[in-house]
Amino acid sequence: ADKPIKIGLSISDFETERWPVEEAIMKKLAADQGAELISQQANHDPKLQNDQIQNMILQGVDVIIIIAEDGAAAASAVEEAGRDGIPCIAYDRLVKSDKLAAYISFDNVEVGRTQARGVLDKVNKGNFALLGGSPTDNNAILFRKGQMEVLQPLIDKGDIKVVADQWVENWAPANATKIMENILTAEANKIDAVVASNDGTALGALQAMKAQGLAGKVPISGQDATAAGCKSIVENELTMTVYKDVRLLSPMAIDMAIKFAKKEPVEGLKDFTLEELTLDKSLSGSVPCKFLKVVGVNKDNVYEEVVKSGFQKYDDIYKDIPEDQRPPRI
Amino acid sequence: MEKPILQFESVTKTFPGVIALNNISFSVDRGEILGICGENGAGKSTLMKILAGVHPRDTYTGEVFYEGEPLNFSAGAIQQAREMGIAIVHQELALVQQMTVGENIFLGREPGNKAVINWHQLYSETQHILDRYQIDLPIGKPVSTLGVGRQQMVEIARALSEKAKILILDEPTSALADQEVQVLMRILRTLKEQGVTCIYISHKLEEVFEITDRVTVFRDGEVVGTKVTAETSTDEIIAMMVGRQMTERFPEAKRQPKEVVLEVRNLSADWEHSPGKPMLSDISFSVRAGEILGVAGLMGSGRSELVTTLFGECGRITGGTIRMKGKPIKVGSARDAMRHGISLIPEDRKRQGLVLGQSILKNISLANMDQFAGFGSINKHAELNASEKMARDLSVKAPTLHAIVSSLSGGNQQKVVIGKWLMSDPTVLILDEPTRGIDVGAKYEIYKLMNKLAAEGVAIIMVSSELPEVLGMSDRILVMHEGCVGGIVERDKATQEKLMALATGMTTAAEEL
Amino acid sequence: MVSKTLSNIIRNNLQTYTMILALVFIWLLFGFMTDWIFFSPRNLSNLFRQMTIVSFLSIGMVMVIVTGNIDLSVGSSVGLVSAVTAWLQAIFLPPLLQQWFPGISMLAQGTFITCTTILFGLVVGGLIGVIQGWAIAYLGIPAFIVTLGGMLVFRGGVLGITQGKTIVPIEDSFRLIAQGYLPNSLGYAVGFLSVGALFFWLFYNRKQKASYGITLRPFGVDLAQTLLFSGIIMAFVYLMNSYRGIPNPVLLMVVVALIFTYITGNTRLGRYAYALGGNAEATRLSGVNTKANVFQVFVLMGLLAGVSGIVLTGYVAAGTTSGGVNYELEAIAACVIGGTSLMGGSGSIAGALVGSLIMASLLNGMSVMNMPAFWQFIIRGLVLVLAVYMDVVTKKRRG
Amino acid sequence: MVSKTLSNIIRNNLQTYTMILALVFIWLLFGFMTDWIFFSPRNLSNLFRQMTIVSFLSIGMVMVIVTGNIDLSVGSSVGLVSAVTAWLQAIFLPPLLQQWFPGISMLAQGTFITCTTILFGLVVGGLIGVIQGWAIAYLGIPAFIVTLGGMLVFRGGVLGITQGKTIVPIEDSFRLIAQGYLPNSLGYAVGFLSVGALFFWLFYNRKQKASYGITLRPFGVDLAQTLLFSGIIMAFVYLMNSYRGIPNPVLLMVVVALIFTYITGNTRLGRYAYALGGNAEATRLSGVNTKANVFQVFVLMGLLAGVSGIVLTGYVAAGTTSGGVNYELEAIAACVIGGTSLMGGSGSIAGALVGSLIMASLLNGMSVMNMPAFWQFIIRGLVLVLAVYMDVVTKKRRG
Ligand SMILES: Nc1ncnc2c1ncn2[C@@H]1O[C@H](COP(=O)(O)OP(=O)(O)OP(=O)(O)O)[C@@H](O)[C@H]1O
Ligand SMILES: Nc1ncnc2c1ncn2[C@@H]1O[C@H](COP(=O)(O)OP(=O)(O)OP(=O)(O)O)[C@@H](O)[C@H]1O
Ligand SMILES: O[C@@H]1[C@@H](O)[C@H](O)OC[C@H]1O
Ligand SMILES: [Mg+2]
Ligand SMILES: [Mg+2]
Repeated sequence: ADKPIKIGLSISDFETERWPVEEAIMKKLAADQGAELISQQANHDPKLQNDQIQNMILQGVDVIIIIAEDGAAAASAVEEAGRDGIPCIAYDRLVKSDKLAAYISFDNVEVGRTQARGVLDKVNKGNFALLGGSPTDNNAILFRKGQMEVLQPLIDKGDIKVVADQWVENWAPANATKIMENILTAEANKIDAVVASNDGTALGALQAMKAQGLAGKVPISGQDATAAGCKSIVENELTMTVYKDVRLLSPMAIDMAIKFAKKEPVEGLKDFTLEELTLDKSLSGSVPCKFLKVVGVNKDNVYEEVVKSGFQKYDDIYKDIPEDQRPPRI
Repeated sequence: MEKPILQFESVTKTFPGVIALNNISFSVDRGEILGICGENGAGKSTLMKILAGVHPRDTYTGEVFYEGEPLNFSAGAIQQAREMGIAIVHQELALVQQMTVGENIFLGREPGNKAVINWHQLYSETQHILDRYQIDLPIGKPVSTLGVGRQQMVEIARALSEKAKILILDEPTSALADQEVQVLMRILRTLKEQGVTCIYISHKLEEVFEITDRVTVFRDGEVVGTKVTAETSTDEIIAMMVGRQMTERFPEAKRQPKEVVLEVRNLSADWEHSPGKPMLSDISFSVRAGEILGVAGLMGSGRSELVTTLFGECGRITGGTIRMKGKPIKVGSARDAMRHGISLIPEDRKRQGLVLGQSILKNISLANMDQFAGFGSINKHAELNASEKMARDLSVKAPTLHAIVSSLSGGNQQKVVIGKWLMSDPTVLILDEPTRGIDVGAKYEIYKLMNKLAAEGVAIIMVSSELPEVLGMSDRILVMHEGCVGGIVERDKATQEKLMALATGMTTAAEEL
Repeated sequence: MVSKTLSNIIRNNLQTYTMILALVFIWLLFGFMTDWIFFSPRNLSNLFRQMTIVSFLSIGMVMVIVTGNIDLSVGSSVGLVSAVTAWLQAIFLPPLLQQWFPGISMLAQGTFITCTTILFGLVVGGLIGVIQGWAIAYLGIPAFIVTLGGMLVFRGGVLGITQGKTIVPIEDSFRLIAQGYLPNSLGYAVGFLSVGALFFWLFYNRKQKASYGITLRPFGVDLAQTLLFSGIIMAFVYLMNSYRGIPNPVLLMVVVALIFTYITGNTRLGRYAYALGGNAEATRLSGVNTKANVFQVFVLMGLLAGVSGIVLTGYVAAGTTSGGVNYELEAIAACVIGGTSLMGGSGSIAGALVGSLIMASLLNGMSVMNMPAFWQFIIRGLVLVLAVYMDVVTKKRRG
Repeated sequence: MVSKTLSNIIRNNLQTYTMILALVFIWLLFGFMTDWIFFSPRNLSNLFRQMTIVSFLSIGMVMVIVTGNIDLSVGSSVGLVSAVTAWLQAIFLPPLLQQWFPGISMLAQGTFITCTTILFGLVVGGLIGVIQGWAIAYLGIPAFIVTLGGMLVFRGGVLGITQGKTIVPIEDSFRLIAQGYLPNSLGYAVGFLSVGALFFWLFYNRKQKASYGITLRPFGVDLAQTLLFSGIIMAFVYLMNSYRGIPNPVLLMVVVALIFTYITGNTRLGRYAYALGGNAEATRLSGVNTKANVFQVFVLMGLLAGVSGIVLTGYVAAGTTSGGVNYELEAIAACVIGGTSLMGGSGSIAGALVGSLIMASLLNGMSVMNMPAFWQFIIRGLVLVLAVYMDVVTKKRRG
């Protein structure tokens, strides 16, 4: 009983800026509570992720937090953990298994809606370009789903015309730059808004827009409230980003993990059926879930939401803004 | 009279830009050994490749009759030729180095069923064939562990194993030393007794006269004529080949050797990757400016190892000294050696001498960039000029200097190799088997060239497996025996018998000769 | 005498032994660093299971590389087969079956679907092999290019089929292929049968040799070798049974490896592949249909990619969009670590398996050790280079 | 006479011409499918700019492949250089400068940082080349393995440096490297200078040849050729100037390509590389230090990866974890499409550029056409194979 609690954290990849950041946060939180956290990243390979979860089970972890590369593929790993009586928490991305102890996340479809709304705040008619995430990422599809929920009525009304709909391989910024250059060329710069799916790709696209003098004029959305993204917002280039306060999600994950490990009851979870969660009729069973709000962040509330809460450092974000135009330091 | 087993009628074969065979007609009688002679590029190998199915029916015109039936090979008919009883030893070694002797001998017709090979049968049959013809080869070892000579014996054994009606040997002895040649001659006689027909292509006229019944001579893709061997002479054949009279095989030369340039004393070396396994032991000799030192010895006696060690490219020197004009030198690589004025024309021109896919020009200049390139940039005009002159001096037969070397005939390729190292203006020139696979006319040219170089004061070391050549060209002859010096003989005291005795280690017997 | 023959055998297989030594060293290191958890039956069972998917590929890759070619498409091919097999059983077949045989029992439906899907997976793999092999052998396009193109095309195919979404569910019986274990009793039966076969082979082979008049190795040497292998087999079965039994995919891998060892060593197809890689011209001049040979080798590679894809689908119980990414590099690395020469002409299945095992051990061991991601990359890269360097050095020594 | 010589020149370069033809065909197709937007000066300007990053790599790759080697690490090397250059200017240098020269002007600081960073980027690239070249040339480890290992190691390095985060900001002056344009007047000046150089070369070369007694081609042929190239240059400058001028990275690419064309054709280093790739042993026996040559070629490759990494950082104005992924395959594909033989011994810089342009045109054209992702993969793969197949066929025709 003296043995410290051991938490396993299995991460899909390290190329998405969020994950290394959240890994660090969780590591610290676990240590604060006297638990040990071990983590592995799977380099976008679902098979490797399953292997790594197996290896964690072997190391005697008490509970596993999974950021799945592939929500369906990770299910068999969750079942394997279940056989050893190890509870699993799906983090951010759903694992399609009713053996899950919990699923905690932001609402990914809501992320997409927020992105679309953030752009529509600035421009609500004209030529829209959609820049999806990696065509191989499940979440990218969910983001698009949310975006379309908001845009579709306006498209049907004829206010909005989607002139380009492309996906960015690997979420790679360099690919986004190229694609945006080509879109602008194809449309002779007649783009009125860009709905991009995360900060990395949005900043890539902004390079192309900057070259046409469109940065800051044409609204463009992002996601994750990364340092680079927020910096771009205060510099009037990126229009908005979606702030998913992982500092809420991460502590919740760790608290929950420790409770699961100690076999204590966990509160605030609500059962959802897998069918509800995935819109897939073939899946049965249900999962205890908890969803966090996402916040759309733009120039007006970036200081309030992101900086003041300490999510990003003041200096990282305002370093290129002249002193007199900066908000006061906290 | 019986109908000939093989008959060529107006066979013509062209390659882009070259007429390799022009209206060839002649026939081969059942059971005879027919010799084919001709200069390099005369078309001998090309004709044989037609027989073997390498060049299919639709790539040449005219007709070839085999057993009275016209040959009609489609592309990829090599197997078909074989099944019809045509076996061939190609001029260039065609072995898979990583595979064993047994596997190479049966490659493509292994015993067993359609899918699976019967190894036991394969090796026992291999042993059987080797025993029958008294050839000594390790059946289970990879071919790569054998020297060129023994590899050629593998090729011959392969052809023998095919139980062919007609056996074609395209320069089978170019890599064989005298002893092995005798083994081959014996085998051929046995086969003849068994009624096998044989076509024997060789530049070594002694052999042709020893073994053949008739000789057909090619020149420039045409048949010049056919002679009954017993009724003709070397001179006549040579005249037919080169189109003029040639009385001398070796050009006359009066040589006055001057000071010693290269001196090797007590040189010993181990195999490079097997330390402790001696390759050369206690070798001492010297060469003078303007002298030709012949190096003779049996296959595998270490002649090539000796000269490549001097050139810095073989073995690991464990003792002894090498002096150049009195100064001790160290050679760790070909580069070092060339800097000290030593050049080596290697024995295997395809592997060691040429970049086959490049032009004559680039091959010739490769070893001599110092002459055309200062720090970085190459003076292409100077390069072209100098190479053109060299090619002209050696009378390389080619449309232009930009022709790709692989398209040249063997003899002309050899000339390119020689030209490349001649241009480096060496103090000591080493030639390892310089006339391998070369016709008499070209040989004569190369001998003249060696004489000329010697006269200009170059010290020459010539390794050769052809005793007449060694005897004809050298001032002194070093005989190698199992990695040691068997003896060094002055030219006027040397005879074939004496050299053979030294080469086989019978030193005392040699002294009596 | 006996010892001399043994030392000969050892010398001839030095390369494989060097790598086995490297493997042992790596294992000991990991054992030491993980409080010997690494050596627990459970982890070893995991390790062997984890290596299978790439192993199928490296087995085929040996043959491809031996002919002097390369296949960069295998990763994508695995992805495609995985996507197709998932799509068949999750989306395409069930409604069809319900329509044709209304009221079919769940079990019958599951079995039918699993079998059909396996068949189709193999067909897709085979077709990939046929198309690529044909372009390489008969159109004469370099393998590097054909398979690089194939890599892109099949990756596109995966995206087209999955539409970026993971495909589930996978039949339970299908999952058994990759996730099931042999019951302990069956495991021991397999073990004893194999040992029996070894002994049968020992005597049969000696009799055959004798009948062809080939000189035999001393009986002692042959016996010792057979005993050694028997021991290894039984120890392996015991070890696996101490956890949950021999994992199905591991058994499958062993069977496939044996079949391919036989193909490479004892069939025309195999030997011609080596000959061709050693000297294509000479092989052609020996009357071998070299084009057909290359073609066949690629078809085999395609089939193995099919097997690998099927196992992958069972393994992750889903058809995913990123399945198989980079497996081609792992397979090639495994071959090369195992002594296959990229110049063609030499290489062995056993070596490739050892190579796969080394790569898999690194991944497994480092993740059991819980090493940071960037170190894992660096160490894998360094070990790869080092392993081959060791090989280069020992080869030079031998000369 | 004149026409005969011309037809000779054409025959000898058939391969490159085939590919140029393929390129023209692809362009026309895209032009047609995009309402000729594809041919707008703006899109062409983008296209050339987009091709640069991989082009630097394919230029180096030609030399690597010519020596019979391969470099699989270039993508990761680019990623590493990009990460290092971003880290230097965003994180490492600014506080250092502030400490050493408090109160330094923004402009001075920016210039200093940009220059230092460029230098360091090249040094990192060069070091990568030195290490890998040394392992390949002097330790004798196959290039495939060394660079496959390098790929993993450098990717690990990228993760280590970026810690998974995007590194910004990038200096404005640094961004100009990839994002700036030459003012129109300067562009024309460059154009005229080049034309002048061409004419100078025409006369100088003829004089030189004459002085060595080499038979000259008819003056008309030489003149026609010079005029043709001059025309192409001026048309290109005009086209670029109709948008915003010659993009800086395009100019850089042209300069680098010229330098390397010179190296391959007119220096020992280049000549030896080709000889070595054709027959390494014969080349060594000709007194060439073949190890040094291979080493130098890899160092050049490393430097070019450095250039490419620097341009990438400028291009996306950030250092990212995914920078450079898969570039090695694109570079190799470009070389092979451009007629470089993977067996070594032949290949040309011009060909590689045409190859790069084809690959870049596909990506550009399809994204201008707004084609679905999975089709893009499939078409890229098919075109790659087809292009090389055309080459194979025409080569066969020539015999
Ligand atoms: N594959 C080929 N492509 C182009 N030309 C060829 C080819 N094979 C042979 N030739 C040319 O055909 C002619 C005859 O060559 P062949 O090899 O038959 O000569 P040979 O009589 O065997 O000469 P050698 O004694 O040197 O072996 C030569 O000019 C040679 O360059
Ligand atoms: N690396 C090696 N290690 C051990 N033995 C070797 C090695 N290489 C060659 N040998 C053996 O050394 C002997 C000498 O070789 P080689 O045939 O080259 O000599 P040679 O006198 O030049 O004869 P040739 O006329 O064939 O060139 C041969 O028996 C060969 O099998
Ligand atoms: O936060 C995003 C994550 O949800 C998605 O899966 O990958 C891209 C990230 O930006
Ligand atoms: Mg010939
Ligand atoms: Mg020799």
